[in-house]
Amino acid sequence: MAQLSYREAVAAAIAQEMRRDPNVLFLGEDVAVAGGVFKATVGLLEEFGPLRVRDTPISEQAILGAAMGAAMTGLKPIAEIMFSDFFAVCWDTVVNEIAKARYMSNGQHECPLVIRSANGGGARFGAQHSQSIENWAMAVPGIKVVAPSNAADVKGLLAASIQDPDPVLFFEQKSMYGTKCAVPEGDYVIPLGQANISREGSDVTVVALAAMVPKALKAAKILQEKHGVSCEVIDPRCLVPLDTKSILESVSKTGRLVTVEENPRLCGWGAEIASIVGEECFWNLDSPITRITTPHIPLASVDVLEDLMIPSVDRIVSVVSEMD
Amino acid sequence: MAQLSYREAVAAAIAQEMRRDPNVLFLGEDVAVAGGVFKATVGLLEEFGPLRVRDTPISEQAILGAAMGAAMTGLKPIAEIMFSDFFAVCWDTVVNEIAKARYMSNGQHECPLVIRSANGGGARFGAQHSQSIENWAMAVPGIKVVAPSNAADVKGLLAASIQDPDPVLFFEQKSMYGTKCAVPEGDYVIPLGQANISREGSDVTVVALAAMVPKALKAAKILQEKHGVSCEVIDPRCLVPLDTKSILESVSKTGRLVTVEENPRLCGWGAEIASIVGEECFWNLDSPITRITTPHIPLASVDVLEDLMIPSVDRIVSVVSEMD
Amino acid sequence: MGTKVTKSKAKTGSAGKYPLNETKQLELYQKMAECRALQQRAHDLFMQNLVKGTTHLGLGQEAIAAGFGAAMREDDYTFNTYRGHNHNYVRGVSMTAILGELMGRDIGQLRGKGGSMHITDTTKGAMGSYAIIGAHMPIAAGAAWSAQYRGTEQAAVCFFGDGTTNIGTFHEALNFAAVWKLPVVYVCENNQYMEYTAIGDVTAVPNPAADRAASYGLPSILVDGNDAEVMYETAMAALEKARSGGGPTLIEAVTYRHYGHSRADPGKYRPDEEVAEWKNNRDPVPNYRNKLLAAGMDESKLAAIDANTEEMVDKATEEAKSSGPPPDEIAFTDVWADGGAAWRN
Amino acid sequence: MGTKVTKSKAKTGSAGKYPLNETKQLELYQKMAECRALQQRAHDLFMQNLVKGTTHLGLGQEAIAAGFGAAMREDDYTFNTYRGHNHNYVRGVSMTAILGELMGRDIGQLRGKGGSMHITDTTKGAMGSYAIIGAHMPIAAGAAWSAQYRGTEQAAVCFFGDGTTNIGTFHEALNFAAVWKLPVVYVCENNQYMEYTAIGDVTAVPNPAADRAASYGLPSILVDGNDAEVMYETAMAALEKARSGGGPTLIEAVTYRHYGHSRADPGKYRPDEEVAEWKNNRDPVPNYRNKLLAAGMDESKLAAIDANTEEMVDKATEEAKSSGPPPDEIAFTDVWADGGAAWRN
Ligand SMILES: Cc1ncc(C[n+]2csc(CCOP(=O)(O)OP(=O)(O)O)c2C)c(N)n1
Ligand SMILES: Cc1ncc(C[n+]2csc(CCOP(=O)(O)OP(=O)(O)O)c2C)c(N)n1
Ligand SMILES: [Mg+2]
Ligand SMILES: [Mg+2]
Repeated sequence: MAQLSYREAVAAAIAQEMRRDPNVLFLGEDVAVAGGVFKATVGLLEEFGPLRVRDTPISEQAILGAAMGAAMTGLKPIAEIMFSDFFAVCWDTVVNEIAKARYMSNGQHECPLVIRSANGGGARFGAQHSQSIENWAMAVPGIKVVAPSNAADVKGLLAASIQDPDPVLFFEQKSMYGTKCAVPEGDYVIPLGQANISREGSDVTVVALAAMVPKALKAAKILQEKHGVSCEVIDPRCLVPLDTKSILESVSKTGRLVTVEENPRLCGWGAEIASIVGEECFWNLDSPITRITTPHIPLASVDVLEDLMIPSVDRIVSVVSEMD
Repeated sequence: MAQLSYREAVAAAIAQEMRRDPNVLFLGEDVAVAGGVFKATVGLLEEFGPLRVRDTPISEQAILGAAMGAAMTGLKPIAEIMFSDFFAVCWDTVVNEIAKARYMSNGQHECPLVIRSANGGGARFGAQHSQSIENWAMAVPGIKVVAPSNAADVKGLLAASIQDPDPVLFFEQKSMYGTKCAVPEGDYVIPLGQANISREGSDVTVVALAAMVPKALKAAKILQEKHGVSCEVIDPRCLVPLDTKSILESVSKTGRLVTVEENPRLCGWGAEIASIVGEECFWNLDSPITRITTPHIPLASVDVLEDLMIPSVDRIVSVVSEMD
Repeated sequence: MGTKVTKSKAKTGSAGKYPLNETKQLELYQKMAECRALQQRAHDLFMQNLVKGTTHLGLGQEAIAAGFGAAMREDDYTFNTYRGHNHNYVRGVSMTAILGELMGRDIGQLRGKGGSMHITDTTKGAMGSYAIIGAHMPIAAGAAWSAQYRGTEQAAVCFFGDGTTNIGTFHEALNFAAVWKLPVVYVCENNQYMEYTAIGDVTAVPNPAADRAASYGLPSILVDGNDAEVMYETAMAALEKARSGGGPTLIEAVTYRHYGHSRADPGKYRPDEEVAEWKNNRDPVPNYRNKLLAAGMDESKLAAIDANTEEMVDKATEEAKSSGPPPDEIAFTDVWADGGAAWRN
Repeated sequence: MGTKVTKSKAKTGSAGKYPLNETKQLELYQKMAECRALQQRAHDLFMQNLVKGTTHLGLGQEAIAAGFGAAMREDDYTFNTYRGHNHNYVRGVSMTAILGELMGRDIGQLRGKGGSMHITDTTKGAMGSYAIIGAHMPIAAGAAWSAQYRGTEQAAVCFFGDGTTNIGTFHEALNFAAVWKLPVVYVCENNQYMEYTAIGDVTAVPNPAADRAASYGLPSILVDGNDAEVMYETAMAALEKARSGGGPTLIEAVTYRHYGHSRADPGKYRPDEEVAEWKNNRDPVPNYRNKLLAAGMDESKLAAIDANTEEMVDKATEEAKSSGPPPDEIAFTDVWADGGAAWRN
């Protein structure tokens, strides 16, 4: 297997699907000629040409509207929203149009489209370019939500998202674009809605997403070595559909749950998982469920402050090691 | 005390504050000459004139941007977003600008403004005009979130919101505009962040918001009479700041918690409260926390279907009566 | 408060490049008459408390939909607003299904899941009714992009109101469509009011769409939206341009709504004389009937349409009324392509 | 990919209604020279890895900010984008505080909480740098509304890029400002590229702002953004109009950025000759220096400014460098007016 970076895996998945299906198109700001501001789509214009890979004006509502109209009429568009923070300027198209079209039309409309976007902090870009908004997406009925934590998952999950008959918001964690791992060559698809048990363990279940997964894994190692605590780390990979089965099974075994979210605290996806586990695994819980999140504060820009806010390996270690 | 309708209380609160402070202005679509599409602002143009009460074009981003610019420069604007669903077309102004201005500017900017909006279902308006999105707002650091359940609270909380030095999203439940109750005359202000114990009880704590409060109260009555279950009904009234103290105290006493949300399930405010209580009241809980929500589905338009989706008195009764 | 729109501002004819034979003329009249009767019925049913939720009527605006309906190809796409009964009907959506939806019956076009504001029939190219102002404008561009990519020479037609010209998506969609030369026709139905506010009070230019066409490199087109023949000819020209790779067209059609904005709105914010002028002197349906008669059309042909229309509407009403409410279980279906609503395993 | 913008398109002078005396000319030169030096230093510090996060330089665009800076009243409001160091600096924001913010020091204008893209100094009327395209355009209208209501004759000036003319808020803000006749001046700095895409490739009209002024009932104003005197005069006229109740102005100033879009972008998407032409022949700072000399300005006065500028920048750099990182605890302050971040009791 080749070592690919997270950003290369994005281009690889799109290329794989564009080769397979001529109805897959790709549009966004600076995505074609420049290959994207994160260089995640380099080479696509060259391979698939300007009719399938298109630069747009700075018009997020037009980009997503165009993607929706194309999806409703037989195509499978992929749209890029450069930073996930910018979903706020086109949220209506996502939540009121794309998410509701099938239901409101009594099943007539199809919206098989993918919206990719760079999510999260760590780049010192400040509060308007660093948000983790996977919880905004999860709160909206009618869209699937994917957030991969490594290059292999990027390839397999992005391919699955493009093939999916429903609209998918695909969150790429911008702090991970440079990270590499072994990625299967050739066609590769990971079904949506299957969590990954990133590490097995018996004392406590740690559910982490995207950039929080490698942190949770590092913390798990330290917890094992220094504190003798055995962590099972679960990466849900998708928030919708959510693999509650894997999570509930794990907590039934460990009796403890910690969630690690990059999004700010209130109404984060960790709350949802906590409420499901708290309701359905109540009698198996040995200890209160604890959530580790970014505080409910806009993100600071400068490294020293941003690092205090986004959950860190240390924080995970200290929270887990202090659990009852 | 006079009997006022929920809609009359809106106008009363705005008038009270506009009389007090000449820097309070009000803008929105069809709010002035027509007195609002829900007739909640009738009479304000007549009393305060066209410089303070202004009709706008259909330009939600301009409306909220204008409010923000005015708030940053010494005024106290109130903006109306006609239906809360339309926050999606101007969400950027709320979440990226208004909510973050103070923090990003290291405390320099002030945004003392209120955005009022009609929230929720029950009017058979379909999926794009019926959403309860108080959880979207709660998920964003930097805004306060208020959602009153009766006319008296509308008056007191809207006045407090207008006086507040921070930005407030004020959700008026559209199914309640016609409901009446006794409302204190004269200047009346209820501090933000204080829950209301709407009914005292000892067996189970029911936390409900806005239109769910009267339903919870009706259910509590039935539960008492038919099932001998004593419900304590708590109306948080504000989601931010959240009166966790009242909720935790109540659950410490009852040992049981049910939340009743009109918003769709995933990442609703009930999940947040469940996660707080599950963490901080864990050892007092006698039974799993249960959430009653609208299912995670866009809302249907027709009455018979919509009524199946939004939490009902019957559903509350049956969930609570079946708790361990 | 009412903005004055004088007749002289709007073009009342075109170059006659698309001549109308009698069949087409009767088609135009029939479409208008049926739209009128359908909506009058919707209004009456509302007054009888048989309409659930809200409803927005396009009475007085029938000529625009009829002109386009008569000009469009079967496989073209229509996008319209909540005020969309005319536009759906002229594409062939069933009257029973429209009335059924308004009344919340199982026979309704969306079985009550969408309601009056969201009538859709993709089998007829009626690609939906949209209730967030401006949202459908980029979506229509997307359908046009799809047609362009697939090389089908289909066009998309997008109807919207005067008030919609002041929201951001109007601007984004038009620039986008112009840059990509998309086969889409944007039709502003300037009925001179948003909900209760006169468009002139909130707009920087007198003709909210036509005066802005230049921003997108497009010609300014301002036409009499109450003249079905003008609308037909305007539609034909725009559709031909779209199909031949000429890119988008922006049309402003001046018109008026006879009733209030929605439901029981009595429309009191409009001067009485203004309403009277448009209802009595500029009503597109009787005016077109009179015009045809004056031009020598055999009255019996028109009378036959009128009679048939009444019958159709009565029949549709009865059909709709005889249908019950939709079954409970459909509330929980069709969130996803698999027909279900599950978000977890 | 580069759009050709010929010199001839942009007006290069105005009627001389606002004559410039020597003091004003020296002020213009000084502001430009200081902006240039400040940004060149920011670039150098970036290359030394001393700048944290991102940074967007306005090198080559100094004449626009300088012209406005020299024309504005102290209590006027400025709103600008992430590419806003020029605009903040000319209002009087401290060089040390700007460089400190870029380097993430405690002495930084926002103590690191905002970063390069959000420089703000409300005490100077520098009402913020905004990093979401177009978002600040309605906010500037709001500040102007406030000034209008308070009757202060203040104006708001809002700077934005060519790429910004294609997003919805551009349209909403301009219509809104025009209808309410707000004292706001919108200045499009057309540097001919959005990030890496030439504006001509994604815009339906050749002059993205000027060609759209008519949509808001405004005159089309296209000026040479690299001529500080033209910018000064244009600014004076627009501000006078704003203060006297004449409403908004939309200005398109044609310019060019010398470096890439941000950080280490080498700007390779631009033709070499195009870059060379703008850097060598149309650089506003040396050109203005030469123009003043040719008009008889005493060289020693300009040399004094140059020397002083170097000294200022060195001093500011040292001051900024000598400051440490901000203290941990400020990460958790100033969400609310009470200084705190609590969302619960
Ligand atoms: C984004 C948004 N803002 C406001 C509304 C509320 N609203 C519904 S219809 C309407 C008036 C629209 O006027 P116009 O575009 O002229 O269409 P008309 O109703 O006259 O056909 C308004 C403001 C909405 N649906 N969406
Ligand atoms: C809503 C939104 N979309 C996209 C971006 C990403 N972005 C940042 S700068 C930029 C280019 C802006 O071009 P222009 O307006 O010409 O300004 P310039 O950078 O040339 O000064 C883009 C697309 C953004 N910040 N906000
Ligand atoms: Mg209208
Ligand atoms: Mg630019």
